[in-house]
Amino acid sequence: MLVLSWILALVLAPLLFGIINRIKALMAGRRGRPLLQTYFDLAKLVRKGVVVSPTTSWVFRLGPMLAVAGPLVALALLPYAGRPGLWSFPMDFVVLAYVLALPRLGTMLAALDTGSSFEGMGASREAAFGALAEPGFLAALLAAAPQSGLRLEEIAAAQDLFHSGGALVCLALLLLLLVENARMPVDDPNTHLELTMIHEVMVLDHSGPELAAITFGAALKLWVFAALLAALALPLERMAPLPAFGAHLVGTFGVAAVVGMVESLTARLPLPRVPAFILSGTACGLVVLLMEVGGGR
Amino acid sequence: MTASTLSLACWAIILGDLILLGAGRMRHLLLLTAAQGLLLGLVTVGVSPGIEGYIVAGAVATLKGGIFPWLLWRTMRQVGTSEIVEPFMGLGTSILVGLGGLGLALWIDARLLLPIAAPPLLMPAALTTVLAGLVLIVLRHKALTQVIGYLTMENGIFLLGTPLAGHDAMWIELLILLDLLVAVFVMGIAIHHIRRTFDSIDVDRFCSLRD
Amino acid sequence: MPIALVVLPALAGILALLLANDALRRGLLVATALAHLSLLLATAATATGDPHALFALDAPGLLFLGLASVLFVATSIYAVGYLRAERTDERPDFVAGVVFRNAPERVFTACLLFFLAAMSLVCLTRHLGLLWVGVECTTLASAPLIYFHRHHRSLEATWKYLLICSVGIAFALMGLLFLNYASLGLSGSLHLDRLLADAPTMHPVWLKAAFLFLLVGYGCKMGLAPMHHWLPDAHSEAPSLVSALLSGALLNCAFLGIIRGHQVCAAAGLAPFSGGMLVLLGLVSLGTAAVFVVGQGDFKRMLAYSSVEHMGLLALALGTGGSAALSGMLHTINHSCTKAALFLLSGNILALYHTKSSYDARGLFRTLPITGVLWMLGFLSITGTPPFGTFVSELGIIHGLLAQGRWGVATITMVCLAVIFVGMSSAVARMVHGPKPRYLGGIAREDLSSVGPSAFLVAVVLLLGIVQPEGLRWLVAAAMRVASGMEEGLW
Amino acid sequence: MVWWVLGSLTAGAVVSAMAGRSRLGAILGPAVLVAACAVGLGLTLSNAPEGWTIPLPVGAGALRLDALTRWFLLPLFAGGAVVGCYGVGYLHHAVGHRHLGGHWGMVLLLFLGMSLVFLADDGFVFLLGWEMMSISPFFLVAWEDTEASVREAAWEYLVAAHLGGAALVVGFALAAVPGGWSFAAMRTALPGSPLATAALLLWMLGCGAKAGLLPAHVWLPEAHPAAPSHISALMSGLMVNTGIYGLLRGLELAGLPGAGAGAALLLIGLATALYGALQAMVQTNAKRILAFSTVENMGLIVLGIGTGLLGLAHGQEVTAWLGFLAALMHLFHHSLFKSLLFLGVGVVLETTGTVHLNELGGLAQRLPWTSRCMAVGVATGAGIPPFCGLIGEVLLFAALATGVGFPDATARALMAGGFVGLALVSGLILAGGVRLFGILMGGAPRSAKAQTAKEPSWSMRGPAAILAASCWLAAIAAPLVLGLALPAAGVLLGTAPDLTPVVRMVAQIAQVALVVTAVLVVLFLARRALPGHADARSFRTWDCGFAAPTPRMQYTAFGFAHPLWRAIGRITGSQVMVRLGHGYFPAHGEVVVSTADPIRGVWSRLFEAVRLGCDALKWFQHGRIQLYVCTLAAVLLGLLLWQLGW
Repeated sequence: MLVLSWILALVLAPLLFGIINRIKALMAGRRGRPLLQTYFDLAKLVRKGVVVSPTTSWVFRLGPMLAVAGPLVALALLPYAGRPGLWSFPMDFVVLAYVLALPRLGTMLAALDTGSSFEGMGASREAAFGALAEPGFLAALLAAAPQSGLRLEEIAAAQDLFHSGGALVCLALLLLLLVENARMPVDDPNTHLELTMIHEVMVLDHSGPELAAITFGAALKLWVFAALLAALALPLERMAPLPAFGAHLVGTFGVAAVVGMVESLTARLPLPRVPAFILSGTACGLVVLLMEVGGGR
Repeated sequence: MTASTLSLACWAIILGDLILLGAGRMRHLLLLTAAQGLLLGLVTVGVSPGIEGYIVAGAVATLKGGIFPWLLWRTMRQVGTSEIVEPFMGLGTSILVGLGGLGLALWIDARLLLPIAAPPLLMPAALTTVLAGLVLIVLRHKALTQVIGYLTMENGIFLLGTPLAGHDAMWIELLILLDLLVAVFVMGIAIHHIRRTFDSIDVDRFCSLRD
Repeated sequence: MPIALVVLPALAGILALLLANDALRRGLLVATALAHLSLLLATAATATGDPHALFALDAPGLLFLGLASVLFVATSIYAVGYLRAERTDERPDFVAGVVFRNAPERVFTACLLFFLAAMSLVCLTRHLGLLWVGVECTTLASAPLIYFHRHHRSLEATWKYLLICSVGIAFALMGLLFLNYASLGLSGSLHLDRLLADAPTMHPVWLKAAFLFLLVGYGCKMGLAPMHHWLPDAHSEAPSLVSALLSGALLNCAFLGIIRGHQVCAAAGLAPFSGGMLVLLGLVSLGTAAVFVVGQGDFKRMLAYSSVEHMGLLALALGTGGSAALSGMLHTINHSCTKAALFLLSGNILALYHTKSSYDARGLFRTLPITGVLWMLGFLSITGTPPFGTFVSELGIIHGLLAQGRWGVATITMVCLAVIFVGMSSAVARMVHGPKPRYLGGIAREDLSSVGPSAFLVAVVLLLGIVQPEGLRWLVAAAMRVASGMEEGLW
Repeated sequence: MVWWVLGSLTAGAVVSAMAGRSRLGAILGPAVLVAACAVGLGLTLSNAPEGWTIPLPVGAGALRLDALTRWFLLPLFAGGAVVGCYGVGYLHHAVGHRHLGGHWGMVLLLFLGMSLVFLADDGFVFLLGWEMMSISPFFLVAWEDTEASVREAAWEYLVAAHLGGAALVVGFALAAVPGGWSFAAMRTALPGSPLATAALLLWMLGCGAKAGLLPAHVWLPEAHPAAPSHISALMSGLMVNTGIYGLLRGLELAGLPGAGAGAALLLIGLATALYGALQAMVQTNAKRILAFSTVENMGLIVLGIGTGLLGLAHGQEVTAWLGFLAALMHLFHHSLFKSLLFLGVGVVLETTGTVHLNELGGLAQRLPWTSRCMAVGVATGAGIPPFCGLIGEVLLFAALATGVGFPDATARALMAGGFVGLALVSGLILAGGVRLFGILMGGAPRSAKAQTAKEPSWSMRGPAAILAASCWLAAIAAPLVLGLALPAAGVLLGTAPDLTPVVRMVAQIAQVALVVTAVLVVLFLARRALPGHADARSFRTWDCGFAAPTPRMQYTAFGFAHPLWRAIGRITGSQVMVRLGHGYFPAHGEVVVSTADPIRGVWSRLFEAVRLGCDALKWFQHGRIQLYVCTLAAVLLGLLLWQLGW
């Protein structure tokens, strides 16, 4: 089951982008690009040659590897369908956060390595927003953790959307998902104006298989977040294994659909107001944590 | 010597102090110091009779009444300083301070009883003299006046010690007198140098060492 | 015979006045110093204590005289090189715009020896009147020393020293008279053992007054604030080796005068009173030193204020009693050696840079490497940094204060020490580091007589921080017991 | 063996100082250092006997080697050997014309002092070692003493070290009041006594100043950057540990006091960590960044200690153990990566002559070895797997997370606050690390200095590489390391409760690190198989159509930090001043960034106030002899009137 879930993630992650785009297109009344467009892009990129700037060094080539490696390892920490992941130990949610920092580190360093002022701009914003999002992510998960255990597995089991703080936790995670994965209203994945981009501007210089790796890594990261959110939101541990598995899958795609809807309904925030948005996500987590602390467990 | 003579001598010393504070000429200062030294010898004889008393009294009178004023006189002539005593804030202030000192001395005398039979005015006279010496040091400009003040102070202290003469070894007092002699000598030399270096013996010029 | 310790240097001083040959006279100086030290050791080893004798060594006397003698040996060796290097002709002081020359060397040497004799007298005598005479003699013998450079500033310092100390000591004389009054009807003597015997039945008010007079009088000479005014002037203007003796030896002698008073008070059961006064003046001294060390640009004045600080510490320690007093006695050794070393070194610095400003005398590590290193070590020692002996003694004083529950005193002390450290360190750090000033031409090597004595003294203090010889420990403990009035502690 | 270590350090220091400028002076010191460190490592890891005594003027002069001491000696000796090798290369150009013997003598003295601090079993030896360790860096920092700023930094260091030391002196003097100077006596006499609180406060002050805790950290970002780089590495990587050690030992002697001390330490630690992280984010001098990072890491360690104490106070043994273990582990990891980073920056300084980020860049191409090592250091500091920094931080998170379940509401709030603050700190560290590495190493050189950077000799590259490898090894072998830390924590906490979940957690994190490494290796191999690996075309960086970009147009160090500075960083006191040109054709405009530390401003105002106060009182030495005599008489009269009650 675990291996299956892992393989499914690897295979289906790029589909999330397709779903989001399709939802956005539907909401806008367009047909939109094919659901599998990301797969086509990846296949094309892998076969392409590479252009690198003479300014760059080994750091630039390392970035994309980190972008993939992080989410790959993170997958192994995720509980799946109410079952523990490959590793399950106390405080694994903190380790998850650190492992998920790998792609951020990789893309930022690679961006700075190009020496482009635009890519530096993107890295700068990513660094700032990532730093501000981290407490929210961890606080939300800690708040969600039951008294007995501090593992993701137990956190997922203890929470669902319809329980006391569960909704707020899920809202926090959703907001942070938008931040971490460079979605609207924090970042516009479709923009072509370098001055406003965050994630896309950092990868401007990447090409060929390396761009493919970054894109794939981004998809995997989105998958990790979506799957985690689904695991928290749904009472999977109370279901039989197979339905739980299915429900988790559907939930993951559902998260993508929600993201798509959010993207269609909101406008991109001006950059100076982004920290406030991130802090509102953090605040959701903090509120739950405060209630936990105030009320005693 | 009778008690009344002694008390008269004490009176004389107190009055001498006040005149000392009001004296406007260096010559008068020296003369008054010499007179005070002689009176001191007189009191010593009166308070502690006996051969030791006479020896000490003789030494005191010779040194304080003769040699010290003479040394200072010589110094004054050699450095060629002016005759005028240069006081801070006028001579009147000095006298007033001296009167205050007398009051203080009487007040202290009333509270600190001498554990020995001594002329009743001895203690106030001694303390007044010490204070007068201090006033001469503090409220005068010239280095020479400061030495005179120092000597006056010592006079006061000796006066305080007169009832004790002969209680302890006499040679101590002689040694102390010898010490004073050297002190006056050294100070005299210093005044010579001050005169040569500063063209004046006004200690107000001593203002280069400060923080 | 203890009296020989006084007579020997006095005779040598007279001889020095007569000798015409400079080299011979310098030899006489060193020889007398060594002879004095060996004589002292011999006396300490053989003399039997006769409490009624006029001259006898007791523990504090031996401690202070030993210090004075050792320092005198060190300074006399330094003096040989110093006097050889000094110019005897007229020379200009460009800053002050005057021309000056030195006093005759024979007078200087003779006064040094008389000074030693006077200090020996102070430390040896058991008669407080004689002690007074000794202290006054130290003033008179050292005044010409301060005026060695016939410069108008040294003259000013000499006059202030002479007059203020004379007035102060006159007060001490009054204190002695009061003491005599207090013991009237008893033995009536100013001999220490008589006084100690009489003390319990003395008139307490007179005794208290006597102690206050002694404290202010000798405290003036010792450099306790607020009677310390002469000290920074004299120390900064005197030739460095004289400053070393003044600070390292003379101040202790004046302290001995106060110790005698404290002894009598303690014997009369008035130790809390006299101790309290000592603590008070000690604290005021510490505070004063702190105020004046901060931002002090003149490094010799800085050392002088540091002496005020350490005298304050000694008074504080003695006043506190107990283990603090023990450490206080130890502190005299550490302070004297370190301060003397520092003053001697300041002489080297002054000789090269011709300035006492710590802003101008820079780059010591490059210009005078040995002096620079010793200067730094001396600074560390004088501020109570381990592993120097000063640390051990200051730690002991603080510990003693805390052990008695005197938290407030300990706090004030520590704050003052900290401020003093900051003040001194800024000057010393300024001086040791940095490039060699451009105006200095070729620099001669530092010869043995200029750095040797300081190196020896610093090494002594360093060793005292690591090991305390049994004999020394015993002596210090005896001195503390004597000073606190616990025993007579005659040799 | 302990005598061999201490003796060789002492003798080496003396002989080396004597050797002076000769070649011997350049080589003897480091040789003795490496040898002593090797013996010391042997001593640390062996089952050496536990106690020794040396005769000293005060106290018994006792030394003891318990598990806590071993834990602190381990990085000391390991780091010492590595840094010693590096120093030889770093100073090779000074051989013959600088007093290298003295320099190395002071290094040996520093090590002697630190060893004594760790080994001390009575207050006097501790203070002796402490001050030796405190004073010797003054000379080391002032290596470039021809520069006024270095002299200033050295002096500030001296003052801070001495004032901190003074607090410790009084603390130990207090602690020695009831029972004497030996630690054993303090352990029995101190707990519960009212003296313990006062002593502990002073210890916290003194040790906090050494470790760079708020608000006594101000000397650290001045002194550490001013020192030559191997000394910076020693000070930042090893010497600050003594502050933590002193704190831990003090806590142990005072009988691990309760909730108040825990809460205080937790809050101080958190504030320090946040402040340090924010400052590290906005500074533009690489060595200052590292120094502030040290401040931040010390904050994290103290946060761990505070958490542990709180846990203990509320009877939560697991939390207590987690907190202390986190502190100990993080301390070890910090020693590794901070030394590494300083060595790396030292290479940059050596080859380019500057450590100002805005003058550097493009070094990853020019310094492949150093840049890789630096990358490891940055990643370790940020807790990125597969390096060891992760483990300490997770333990710290774990300690705080378990504390959120405490029955006591105040403690819960403190713990939750600590948790969130820690998360913010960890985010800031990552951003700061990326900034440091990216601006320093990435992109194109911003000045001619960086253009010609070259890798230095192996004596400088090797030590950095060793440390980088240790950063990885310490993660993979984390269970082993934890095995050493457990008895060290046991010295403080006594017998351990069931800690298997903790041990297993660490083992699993080590596995994660291993797997991350494996995945990266696989990806690396896979990349070689894909097109574009070897045959990549080279073309200039995407310039958005602007045809004439210059390296000066890259993001600057402060520009990178600007969004965070705007969001939460203004507390750092940094200011941006934009000066625009005027007129119709404005010619010259500039942006000036000042990164002054406001807390430093507070201190300097305090010092200034003291100085002004003293100046105001200086009229007392006015120079008028008459008034001096007057004072004399007045004092006498005043004392008489007051004391005799007339």
